[in-house]
Amino acid sequence: MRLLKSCLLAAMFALASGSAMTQSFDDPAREPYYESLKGKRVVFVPLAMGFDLTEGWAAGLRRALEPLGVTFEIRDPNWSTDAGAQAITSLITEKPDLIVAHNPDVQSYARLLKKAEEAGIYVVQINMRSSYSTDAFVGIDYVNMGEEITKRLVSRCSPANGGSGKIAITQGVLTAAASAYQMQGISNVLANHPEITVVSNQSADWDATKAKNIAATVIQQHPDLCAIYGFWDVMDVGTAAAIKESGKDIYLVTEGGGHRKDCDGISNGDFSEVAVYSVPYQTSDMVAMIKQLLQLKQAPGTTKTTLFTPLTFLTKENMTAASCWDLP
Amino acid sequence: MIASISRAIDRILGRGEAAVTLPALDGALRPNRALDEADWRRPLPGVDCIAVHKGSLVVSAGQTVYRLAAGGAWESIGSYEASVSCIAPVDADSLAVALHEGAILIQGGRFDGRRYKIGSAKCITAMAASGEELYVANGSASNGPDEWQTDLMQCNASGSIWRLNLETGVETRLADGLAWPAGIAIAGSDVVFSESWRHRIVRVVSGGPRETEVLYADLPGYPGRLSSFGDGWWLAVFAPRSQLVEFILREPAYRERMMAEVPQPFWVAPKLRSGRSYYEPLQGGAVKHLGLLKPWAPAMSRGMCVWLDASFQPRSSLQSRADGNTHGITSIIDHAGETIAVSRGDNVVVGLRSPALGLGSSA
Amino acid sequence: MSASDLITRWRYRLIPDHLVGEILTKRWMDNAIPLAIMAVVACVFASLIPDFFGAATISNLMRQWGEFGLVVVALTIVMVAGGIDLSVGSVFALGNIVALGLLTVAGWPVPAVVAATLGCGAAVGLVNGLLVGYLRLRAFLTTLVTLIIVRAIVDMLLLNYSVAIAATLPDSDIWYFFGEGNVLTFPFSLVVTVTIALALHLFLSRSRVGWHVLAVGGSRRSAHNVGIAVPRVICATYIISGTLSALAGLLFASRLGGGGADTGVGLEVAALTAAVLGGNSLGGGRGSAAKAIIGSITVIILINSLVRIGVSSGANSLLLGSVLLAAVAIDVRWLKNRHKITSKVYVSPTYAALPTAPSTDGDSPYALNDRLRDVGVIGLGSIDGPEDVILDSEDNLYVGNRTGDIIRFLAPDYSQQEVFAHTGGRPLGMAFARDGSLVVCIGGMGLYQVRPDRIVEKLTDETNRSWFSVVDDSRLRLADDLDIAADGRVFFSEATVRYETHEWAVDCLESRGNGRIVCYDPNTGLTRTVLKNLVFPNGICMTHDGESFLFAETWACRVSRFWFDGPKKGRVEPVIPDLPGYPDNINRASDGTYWMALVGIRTPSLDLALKMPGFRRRMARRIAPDEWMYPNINTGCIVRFDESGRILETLWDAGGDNHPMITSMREHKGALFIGGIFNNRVGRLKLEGRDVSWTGPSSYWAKS
Amino acid sequence: MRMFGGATQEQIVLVLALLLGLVFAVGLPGFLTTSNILNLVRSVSILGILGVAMGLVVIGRGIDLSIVALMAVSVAWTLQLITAGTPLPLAIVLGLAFSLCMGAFTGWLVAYVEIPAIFATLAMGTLIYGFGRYFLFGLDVINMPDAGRPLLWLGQGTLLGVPVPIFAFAGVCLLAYLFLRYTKSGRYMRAVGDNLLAARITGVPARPIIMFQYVLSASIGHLAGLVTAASVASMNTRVALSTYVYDVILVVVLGGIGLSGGKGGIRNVVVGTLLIGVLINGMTIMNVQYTVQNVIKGVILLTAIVVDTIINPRDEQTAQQGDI
Repeated sequence: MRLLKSCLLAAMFALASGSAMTQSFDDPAREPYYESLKGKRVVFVPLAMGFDLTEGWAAGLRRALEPLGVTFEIRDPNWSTDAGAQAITSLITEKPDLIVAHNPDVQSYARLLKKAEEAGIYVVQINMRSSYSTDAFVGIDYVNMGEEITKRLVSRCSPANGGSGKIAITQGVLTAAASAYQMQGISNVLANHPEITVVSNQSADWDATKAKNIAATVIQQHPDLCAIYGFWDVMDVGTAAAIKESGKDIYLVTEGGGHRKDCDGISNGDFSEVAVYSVPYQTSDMVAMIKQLLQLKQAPGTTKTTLFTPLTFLTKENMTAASCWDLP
Repeated sequence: MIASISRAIDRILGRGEAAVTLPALDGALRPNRALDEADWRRPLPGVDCIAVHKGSLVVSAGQTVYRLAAGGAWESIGSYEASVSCIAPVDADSLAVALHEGAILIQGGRFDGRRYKIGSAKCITAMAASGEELYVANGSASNGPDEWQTDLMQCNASGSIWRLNLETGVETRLADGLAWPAGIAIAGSDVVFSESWRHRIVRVVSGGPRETEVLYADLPGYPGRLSSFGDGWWLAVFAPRSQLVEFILREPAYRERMMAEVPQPFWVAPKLRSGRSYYEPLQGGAVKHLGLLKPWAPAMSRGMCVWLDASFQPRSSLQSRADGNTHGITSIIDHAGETIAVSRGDNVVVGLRSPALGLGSSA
Repeated sequence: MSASDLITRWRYRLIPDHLVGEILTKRWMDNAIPLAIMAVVACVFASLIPDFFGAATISNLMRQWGEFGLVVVALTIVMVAGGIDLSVGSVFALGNIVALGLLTVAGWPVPAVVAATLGCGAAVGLVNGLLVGYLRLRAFLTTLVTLIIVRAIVDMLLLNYSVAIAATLPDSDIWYFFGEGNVLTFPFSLVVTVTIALALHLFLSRSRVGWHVLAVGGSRRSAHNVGIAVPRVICATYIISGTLSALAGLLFASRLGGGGADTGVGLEVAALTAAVLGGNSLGGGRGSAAKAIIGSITVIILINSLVRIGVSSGANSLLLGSVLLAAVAIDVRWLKNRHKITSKVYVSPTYAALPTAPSTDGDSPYALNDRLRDVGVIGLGSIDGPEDVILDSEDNLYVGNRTGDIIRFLAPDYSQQEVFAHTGGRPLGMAFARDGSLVVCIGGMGLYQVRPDRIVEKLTDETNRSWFSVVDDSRLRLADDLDIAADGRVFFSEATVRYETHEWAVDCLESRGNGRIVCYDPNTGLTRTVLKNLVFPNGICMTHDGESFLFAETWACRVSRFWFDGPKKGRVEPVIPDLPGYPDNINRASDGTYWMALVGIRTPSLDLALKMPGFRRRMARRIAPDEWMYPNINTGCIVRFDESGRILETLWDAGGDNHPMITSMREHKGALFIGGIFNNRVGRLKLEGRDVSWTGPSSYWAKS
Repeated sequence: MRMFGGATQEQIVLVLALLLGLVFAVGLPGFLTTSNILNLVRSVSILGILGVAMGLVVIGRGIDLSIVALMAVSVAWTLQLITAGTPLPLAIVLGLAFSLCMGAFTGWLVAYVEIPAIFATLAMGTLIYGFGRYFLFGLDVINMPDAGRPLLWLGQGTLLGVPVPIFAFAGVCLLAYLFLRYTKSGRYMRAVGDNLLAARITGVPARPIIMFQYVLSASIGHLAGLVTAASVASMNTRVALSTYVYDVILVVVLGGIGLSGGKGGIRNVVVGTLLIGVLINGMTIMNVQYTVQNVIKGVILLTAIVVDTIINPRDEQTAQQGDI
C-alpha cells in the first residue's frame, strides 16, 4: 500500500521539486540547494499515525525529502499528549535539524517547541497551531472554516430560502482546540442570523457510532431538521447512516483532508458537501517551508511564517476524479 | 522413546511411577485391634502355617508339625529333616507338607508317605489341593522361604506356580516370572494366587498357559497365604508396605549397599516383627512420646488379615497395629465357626469368632 | 573409605547446596522477578537506543517517572489495603487542570494553588473512601464510576477554561521549578516521589497504622474481627491516593502547562500495570513501595522507549501488551511455585561418615544391661518432656517442660510439684549460677536466668552475626545446653542455626555442622560465638581444671574438649570420637568423672544413609517426615566416663519400657536423676557406693 | 453485586429506569413515540450484545477487558479482507476464527497460566489492537467496501419495521439465557464463578470452562462488531483504546451481576442496558452537553449502586476477600 501511495504523491511532487530541477540545469543555485538538504534530519511528531491526514502528510514529506538525502523519521505518540511531549523532549536532546509538530492543543507543546528552537532546531507546525508560533505554521484557519461552513448552511437553511432554519452540530471532542475555534467561527456567523436555530450541539467523541445515535435521536425529534454540520468525515459516516435510515433529505456538511473516501461519500450520497483542506496542498506547503528554512540557515525562531491552507468545498457538482487523493 | 524419557524425568523428580504412594487403610481395611483382642492365644515358637487335618488344627513350626489337642496343648504329629515351609490338606485325612529344600511329603490318605520334588523349586510358600491335583506356589527361584526380605530387596520376580499330579507325579508350570507368590487357592476351576511384591491377587486363566488376570491390585501390604472362608476367602497379609520401603525399593544404590553392609535383621525392610532391637531403623512417627508408641506409628511389621469376598474384593479385615502384639500373620483359616490366625511375628496362634458371625467386621 | 564415598564427600564439601535454600528464604526474593524484568527491559532498550543512559535522556526519564511513579505509589497504597482505585487517571487530569486554572485564570499564588489542588484530589479520594470504606461498595465499580464522573468534570472545566489557560503563561519561578527545576541535579518530581515512596515504606513497615493497612488488605474480615477500624483505614488509603494523584497532576501541569483533553486518559491502566508488574497483588495483602517503584520504572522505560524508537503505534501496543503478559505470567508462576522450590531445596543433607560403632554386647564397656529397670519414677504422667533435670542445694528438683514452665519438685519425696517459673519457650539445659539463680537455655528464645525470687530475666538472645552467612544467624534459635565457668562466663551450645527446636530431626538428616557454641559474659554483657560448624552440639560440662569444658556433638556421636583459657586456649581435642549412640547432656559425677546421656543408639541403616546425601535429600523430598529414617531415640542409656574418654560404666534400660529415651541426668547425694525430652517422668536411681553428700552446686561453687 | 442481593439491585435499577422513562415521557414530547423507543433500544443494542458477552464472563468470575479491542480488530480485519477481494462469507468466517483463537488464548492465560483475569484481558486488549494495527491493517478506520454492502442490512436494515440490531440483541440474549439455564457447560460456568475450588473438587472441568468463557465472549463480540460496522459502514479500531469497555462493564454490574461471579443472569444485563439507553436518549433529546451527560450518567450509576448497598448492606463478615 505504501508503494501505491508513494506513486501518487510522487506524481504530485513532480511539479514541486521536479520542475525546479529541470530548469535549474547548470544553475549555480543547484550546489547550495542540494548541499543544504543533504544529510539533514527531519522528524515528524503527529497526533497519531493511522488516519488519512497524518498518513498523507508523512507519505508526502518522505516522498519529497528522502530523494534529496534528508532522513525523515516519525515519532508516533498515538494520541497521547504526554507521549508527544516526551517525544519532543527527547528530540531536543537528539538535535535533529527540523521538527514537524502536529499540536494536540494550543498549550501543551508550546514551551517545548520554544526550547527546541532555542536548541537550534527549526520547528514547523501543521494544521493546529500552538500558542507559541514557531518558524512556520502550515494549516487551516479553523475560525474562518467555521464561518465559511456556517455561511453556506445559513444560505441553505434560512427560512428565507425555504429551509426550516434548524441545524444540528456534531462536534468531535469538545475540548479539542479545533472544535473550540470552529465553534467560535460558527457563533460569529450565527450571531447575526437569529433565524437559524441550533437544535442540537453534541459531541460524538470522533466516534461514528455515537454520531449515528445522536443524529438518529435528533432527527426523530426534529423531523424538519435542515442540515447537520459534522466536524470530521470519518465520524460523520455514522451521521450519514442515521440520515439514510431516517430516509429524510437532510443536508450534511462535514470536513476532511480530501481523502478518496470524501469523494466516495459524496458520490454515494452520504455527504452533501465536504469542506476540504487539501492534504497534498498542505504537504507541498510544508515541503516548501522546510526547504526554505534549511537553505536560509538563519537561527531558528528568527522568522515566523504562516501559511493558511485554502478551503475548498467538494460537492457532487464540482467533484472530479482528481479532486480526491488516495491512501489505498 | 518419549515414554522412557518421561520415566527418567519422573525418577528424577519423584513423579508418576517414581512417586511414593500407598493405598490408605480405609473402608474394609480400616485399622482395628481385632487380632490383639482375640478370644484365645496359644503361643508356639516358630509357628508358621496352619491347616485342618483330620478335623483338628495342625500348625507347622520349625521342623515339626503340631496338632492342637483338646485342652489347648500342642502335640507333635511328625518331625522332618528340614524346616517345614508350609502345609496343606490334600483331603480330609491327608496332609501335604513342604520342606525348605523343596521336598513335598504326603501324610495319611491314599498317597501316604509319598515324596515329590518339583523341578528346582526350593521355596514352596503355599499349596492347595483339589482332587489329586496339588497346586504349588514357588516363591522364588533363587531364595529360600526364609530369605523373603532378600528376595524383596533384590526386586526379584522369579517365582512360579505349579500343578502336581499326586497320582502320576506329573508337574506342570502354570505361571512364572512372579514376584514371590505366597498364597494359593482353588476358586472353582481357577487357580488364584497372591503375588506379594506386586501387592496383588492374580488368577491363572485356565486353558491358555501362563495367562494371568489381576483380581485385586495395590494392597497396602504384602499378601501371603489364602484360605477359603464361607463364600469368600481369608488373605493373610504378612507384612505392611511402608513409604520408606517403597522409597528404598526405588533407590538401587542404597539397597545394594544395605544388603552388603547392614546385617539383615537391621535392614530397612518389612518384617514379621519389628521394633524389638534398637539397631532397627526408626521412622519419625515411631518416636515414643511420653513413653508411648503411637498406634498409627509407621512400622515395618503389623498384623493384618483381609476377608475377601467371592470375587476377591476386600470385605473387612482383622488387624494388629504398630503397638499391637499379633504381628506378622503368615497364615489364617476358618474352622468350626472360629477364625484362627497364625502370628509368626509374635509366635502365637490366636482364635476369634468368625467375622462372618458378625464380629470383628470393621468396614 | 571407597572411592565413590570419597567423591561424594568432596562434592558435598566443595558445593554448599544449603545456600540455595537459604537464599530463597530471604524476603527480598519476593522482588527478585520484578527486579529482573526491570533489568532486562532496561538492558534491551539501552542496547536499542543510542545514548539511552545519556544525562539528558535519563533526567527526562526521571522527570516523567516522577509523575508516573507518584500515581503508581498512590494506587499501590489502595491495593495494599485490598482495594483498587481506577480514578487515579482522572484525578491526575483534575489536578492538572485545577492547578492550571487557578494559577492562570484565577491567578492565585502558587502555595494556594498547590493546597487547593491537593484539596481537590483529597476530596475525590474522600468520596471514594466514604463509598468503598464506609458504605462498603465494590472498589472496582465505584472508582470506575468516579473515574467517569471526574473525567467529565475535567472535560467541562477544559471546555470553559482551556482557551483562557492557553492564553496566559504563568510567570512564577516556583511554578516552573516544579516542572523543570532540579534538586541537586535530580528532577524535582523525582525527589518528591522518592521521598513519598520512602515515607510510604516506613509507614507500611514501621508504623502501627501501616500494619493496619496491611492487615485490612490481608483479610478485611479478620482485621475487622481483631478490632481494626476497617472503614477508616480504607477511607484513608483512598484519600491519600487521591491527594498523591492530584500532586502528580500538578507536577505534570507545571511541566507541560497544557490542558490537553487526553491528559491522564488510560493512566489508570498504565499505573495498574506498573503496580502489578512490581509484584503488588490485586486484592491486597502483598505490596510495598519498593514494588511500586520497580514496577513503575519498568513501565515508564517501556512506554518512553517505545515512543523514542519511533515504532508505529501498532507495534508499540503490541510490544507493550506482550511484555506485560510475559512479565506477569512469570511473576505469577514464580509466586505460585516459590515456596515449593524452597521446601524442595532447603533441606540439603551432606556427607557424614561416622566411625564404626562399638558393639553393645559381650564385654564391651557399653554392654547391654538392665540397671535402669528399677528406677524410681517421679511425677509420672504429670510432667511433659523434662529435657534437663537439676537439683539445688536444698535437694529440690527442677525440670523444664514442653509448655514452657520450669517445674519444681519439692524435696524430700518429690511428690509435690509447683510451677517455679514460666518462660514461654522450651526450657532445655539448666545450670545454677554462683548466686543461686537458675540459668536456662530456652529453645526458640535464648539464654535466660530465673532468679531465686522467681524473676525471669533475659541474659542474651543473640550473638555476633557471622560475616558470610546468608541467613541472619545472629538470633539464637535453639540454645540447647550450658555450663558456667568459675568466672561466671556462660558457655552454651546452639544445636543448629538452620532449624527450629521441633525440627531437630531434619538437622540430623542434614548432619551438617550447623551448630555452634556461644559464650555469654555477664561481666561485659557481650555474647560471642566461640566455636562454629559443630554437628548439633548438645551437652556442655565444665571440667575440673576450670579452663576447659567437654561438649557433645549429637549427630557426630563424639565428645570433645575445648580450652577457653590457659595454655591450650582455643584448642579442641577429641575425648570420645566414636560413641555407639547419640550423646546428649554431660554432667559431673561425684568422683570427678562425668555422666553422659545417650539419647539414642546408632542404627546401621541410618549410618549408611549418612554416607549417601543424595539418598537422604530424595527421602526428605519424597516421603512424609513421619516416614523418614530417624535416629533411633526410643532406647537410650547413660554412660560414665573420665576425661581420658574411658567408659567406666553404662546404665541401660533394654526394652525401653521403664525409662525410654534419656536426654539428661544429674547425680545428687548418691542418687541419679534422669530426664528425657519426650518423656513423661523423671527417673531416680539409687547408686551404690557414691558420695552421698556430693551435690552439683557444691562441686561448682563450694570450693571457690 | 453481592452474595444474595443481586435480584434486589436488578429491581432497583429497573425501577430507576422506569421512573426515568416516566419522567422523560412526561417531560419530553416525542420521547414515548414508537420510533424513539425503537431508536432508543437500537442505539444501545450493540452495548447490550457486548454486555451479554461480558455478563457471561463475569458470571464465571472473570472479566474481559479485551472484548472491545478484539471485536474492533477482528471486524476491521474482516472489512480489510473484503476490500482485498475475499468473498464476504469467507472473510467473516476468517474474522470469527481470528477472534475465537484470541479468545481461546486469553482463556488459556487466565485458566492455565493463572494470570488474574482483569489483568490478562487488559494486556490482551493492548496486544490484540497492536497486532491488528501492525499486521492486519494500516489505518485506524476501515470503511465498508461496496463488496460488503450486503452486510449493512445487519446494522441498518429493518425487519417488520424493527431495526435488525434489536433482533440481534434479543437473539443473543435468548441464546445466552438458554445456555446458562439449560446447558451443562452453562451451569458449570455458574458453578465455577460461584466457587472455583468447590466446583473443581466436585469434578467440574474448571479450567476448560474458564477458557470457554472467553471463547464465548469473543464470538459474541465478533457479532457485536459486525453489527457496529454494518450500522455505520465502517469500523473505527480506535474504540479499542477508548473507555468504551468501561461502559460495557457498567451495564453488566449495574444490572446486578456481581463481579465476584456466580450471581445474576441475562435479565440483569437487559435491565442495565435499558437504564443506560433511557438515560442517553433522554439527554440527547434534551440536548444536554456531552460532558454533562457523562456526569449525570455517572451520578445516576453511583446512586444505583449506593441505593443497593444501603438496601442490602455488606458487612465485614460477608465481604469477600480480594474481591475488588
